Amino acid sequence: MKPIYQRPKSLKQVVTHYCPGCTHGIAHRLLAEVIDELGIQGKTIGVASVGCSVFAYNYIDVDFQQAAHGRAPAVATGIKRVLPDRIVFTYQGDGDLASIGAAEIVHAAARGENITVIFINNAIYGMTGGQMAPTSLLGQKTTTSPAGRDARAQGYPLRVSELIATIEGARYVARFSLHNPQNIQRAKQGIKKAFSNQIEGKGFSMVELLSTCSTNWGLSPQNALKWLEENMLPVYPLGEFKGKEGE
Amino acid sequence: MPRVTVFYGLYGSGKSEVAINYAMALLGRGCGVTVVDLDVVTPYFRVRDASESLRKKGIRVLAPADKMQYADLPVLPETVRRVMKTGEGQVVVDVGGDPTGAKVLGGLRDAVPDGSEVFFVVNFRRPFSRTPEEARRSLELVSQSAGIQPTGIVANTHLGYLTEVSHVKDGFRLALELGRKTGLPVRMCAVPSWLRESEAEIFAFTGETPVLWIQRFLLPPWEPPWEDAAW
Amino acid sequence: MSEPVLMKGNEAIAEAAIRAGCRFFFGYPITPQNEIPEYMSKRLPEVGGVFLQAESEVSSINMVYGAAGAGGRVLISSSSPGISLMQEGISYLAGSELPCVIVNMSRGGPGLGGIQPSQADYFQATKGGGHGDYRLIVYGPATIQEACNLMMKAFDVADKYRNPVMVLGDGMIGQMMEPVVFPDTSEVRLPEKPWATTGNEGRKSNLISSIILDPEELDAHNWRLQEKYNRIRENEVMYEVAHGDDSEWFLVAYGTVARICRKVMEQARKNGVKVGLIRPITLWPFPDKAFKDVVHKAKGFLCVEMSTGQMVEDVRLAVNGKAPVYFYGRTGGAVPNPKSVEKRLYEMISGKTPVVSDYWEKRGGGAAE
Amino acid sequence: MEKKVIFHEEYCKSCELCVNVCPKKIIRIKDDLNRQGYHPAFVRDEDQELCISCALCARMCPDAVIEVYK
Repeated sequence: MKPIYQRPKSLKQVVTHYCPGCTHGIAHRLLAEVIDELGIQGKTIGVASVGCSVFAYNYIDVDFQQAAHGRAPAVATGIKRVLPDRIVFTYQGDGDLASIGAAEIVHAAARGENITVIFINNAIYGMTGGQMAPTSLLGQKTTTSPAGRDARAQGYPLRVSELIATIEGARYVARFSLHNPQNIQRAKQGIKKAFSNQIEGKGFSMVELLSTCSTNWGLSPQNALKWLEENMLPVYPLGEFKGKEGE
Repeated sequence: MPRVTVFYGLYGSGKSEVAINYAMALLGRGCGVTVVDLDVVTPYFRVRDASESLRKKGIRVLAPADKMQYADLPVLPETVRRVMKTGEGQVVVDVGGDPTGAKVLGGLRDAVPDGSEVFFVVNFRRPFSRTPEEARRSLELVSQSAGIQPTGIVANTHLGYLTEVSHVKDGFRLALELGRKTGLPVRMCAVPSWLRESEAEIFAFTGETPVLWIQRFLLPPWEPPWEDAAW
Repeated sequence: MSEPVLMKGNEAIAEAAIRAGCRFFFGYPITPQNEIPEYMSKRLPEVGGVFLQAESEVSSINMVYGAAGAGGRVLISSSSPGISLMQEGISYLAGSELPCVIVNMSRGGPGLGGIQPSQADYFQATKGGGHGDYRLIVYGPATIQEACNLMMKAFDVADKYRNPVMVLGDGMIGQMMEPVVFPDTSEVRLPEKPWATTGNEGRKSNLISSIILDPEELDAHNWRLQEKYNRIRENEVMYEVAHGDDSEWFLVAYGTVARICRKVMEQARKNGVKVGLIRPITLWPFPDKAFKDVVHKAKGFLCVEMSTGQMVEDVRLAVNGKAPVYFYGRTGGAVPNPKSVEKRLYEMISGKTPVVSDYWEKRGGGAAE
Repeated sequence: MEKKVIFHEEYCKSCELCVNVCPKKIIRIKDDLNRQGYHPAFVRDEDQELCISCALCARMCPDAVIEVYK
């Protein structure tokens, strides 16, 4: 029989620490698939950030550096400037990228740094136990917005892709969602494009992936996907904001 | 002799010490002298750091007001424009180093009277002016940035406490070469004052070009002789 | 040996780095060290290197982390407030055992402070300014030639121990000019770095990280680091003692203050007073030995700093109560002048100046002229 | 019998996302526990031929548990 789908080679043969149904696992798998398909495993260097994905290097079998909270784009810049012919990516959550690391991501994009950024947006802090993120939705209850996020007190959700897309140095900026197989397939194509851009030396690419955090959202994995679809998609519209084919 | 003399160049070329000693020489001829400190790029070893001893000697120093003296800001002395346009006596202007420092002069171009002397100070023992060609490029950048063409070159090649006559001689020769490349005259040769004992040897190669003996004013605290009253 | 050149300390440090094979510089502007990035921005492209001005000190030190982890020979420079911002990154570099050279041309603090020379970052540099149990190797050059030589050494030592090395200048050293001769470095060969993240082609994946959640493992990691620091203590201490043989009184100072003290020492000896000078060159590891060698016959040590008294604590630890330790300091950019150091020296000798502990109690650490 | 869909049960965390995307509704949850202590997902041998090899389950699985053949 012909294989239709197999575990990607760049994904280590280990059980992840992620909660059941956590879409980090999907994002990791897509990354590994893309690395395999582009044949770049031996020349790829990942930068893990601080957040639930702090141990990404335990799962994706490439060289890795672990960055301080928010600083992954700076670390990736350092690597890429030393090794311009290698493929460098960061894998960052919303607390890491959109809050503490807001300056680093903006300036890496502004420099047109030839790296690929995978941005996991699950509207909450997962690692530290469900605190409010810059991407938390209005009304969303978190451990630090127990009454629900109130715009007057806590401001508005940050649409990072739209923001980064305004920066001239950014070559490809797109938002996908991991809530069903069709969207997962699209996300993979986006990730592949972001890596291909880097291989071709085109500059900064960022792929935002709407993700779930069933544990901190207090929902079953299945209901978390539904919550994402119903609540996050209206606030975070999907699409390629910059670098569509022919653009 | 024009009323206003401007010194510019790369930083570390010795502009400030040259400007101070030039002012001292003017003072020696009986002129009233004001030194204008336009250096907004260097934080240490500026004319203003010697202002007390200069004032004691009778030289006016125009620098940012006391409060702003140590500010890390591009602050100019308040009355600089008036002093340059209509000030009494001789005005010696020390511009900050590099194209960056020279930009300040660009902003004051209207205040530099026609016929003023504008000297490019060069030390061929400094980075980015090791050869006449390098120095020519630096001169271009500085004068473009200042928006004022130089009228002459001041040869100021030295190696600090290691300076020997041969360094001065070599530097003077390179300055002449820079002069040929740029069509500018070498107007002064600055020489550390402790080489005076070799003045015959020095005059032999400087010929018609006046020698400016340099006594250092901007020194780190361990350098002046123990007896110096400045402490 | 090349021809001497007249250089500002900052330029000389930058050129020395390039000659030591440094090809990567990350930084952010701050006075009084701007000549370093400016020089690097001109010179690095000439030698195929990379100069990058980051958006902040925070970002720049993390670029250093990435570049060092990728096997590059990396330099970063800043001045006091900027170095404060880098502390997190420095802790990560130390924890992940990455080599790099950090220059601090320090200025007066605390807070925004001023831009004039200072030695008030001694604690930050030598005691670990960031979190965790780590050490930097810290050099305190006193001349521009020495700054050059130490810069070159710093890169090798950093690679040898896989540890960040700091060159702690005191502002003055960056801004003054002196003739410099650069040693011949045409033979500089960079060491292999098999641990670097360069892509896992043909080998197992490499990881640069400082996260160790298991307490037993983290404990072991820390003690292993300590073993490394002990090796550094054994092998890398540098200091200079002037007139150690016949002196009873010692001035203690590092950096440019040591040059002021040397002048005072020379003057005192002209007057027949047997004064020596101890000048730590490595501030960490601190040269305890220099004190142990003379403490049995010493009547007193006068530590002079451009701070309210930081290195003096290490002097007291090294002297270990066997002789009185005195202190004289100026801060905020005021530089101790030779005459006031001399005055304090004679006060010490005549028993008129209080030893350090009394001094702090009575004078609040101040140092009025 | 050659299987169209293979579950590497040791990776499974019983999130059931595969169960919901299967158009043929043939993915079930075992009563047994795997090494991690989860009830792993599986397809009964007798249901293998119902599988249309669409691989939606594999695409949805966060733990790369599933291999699909045609």
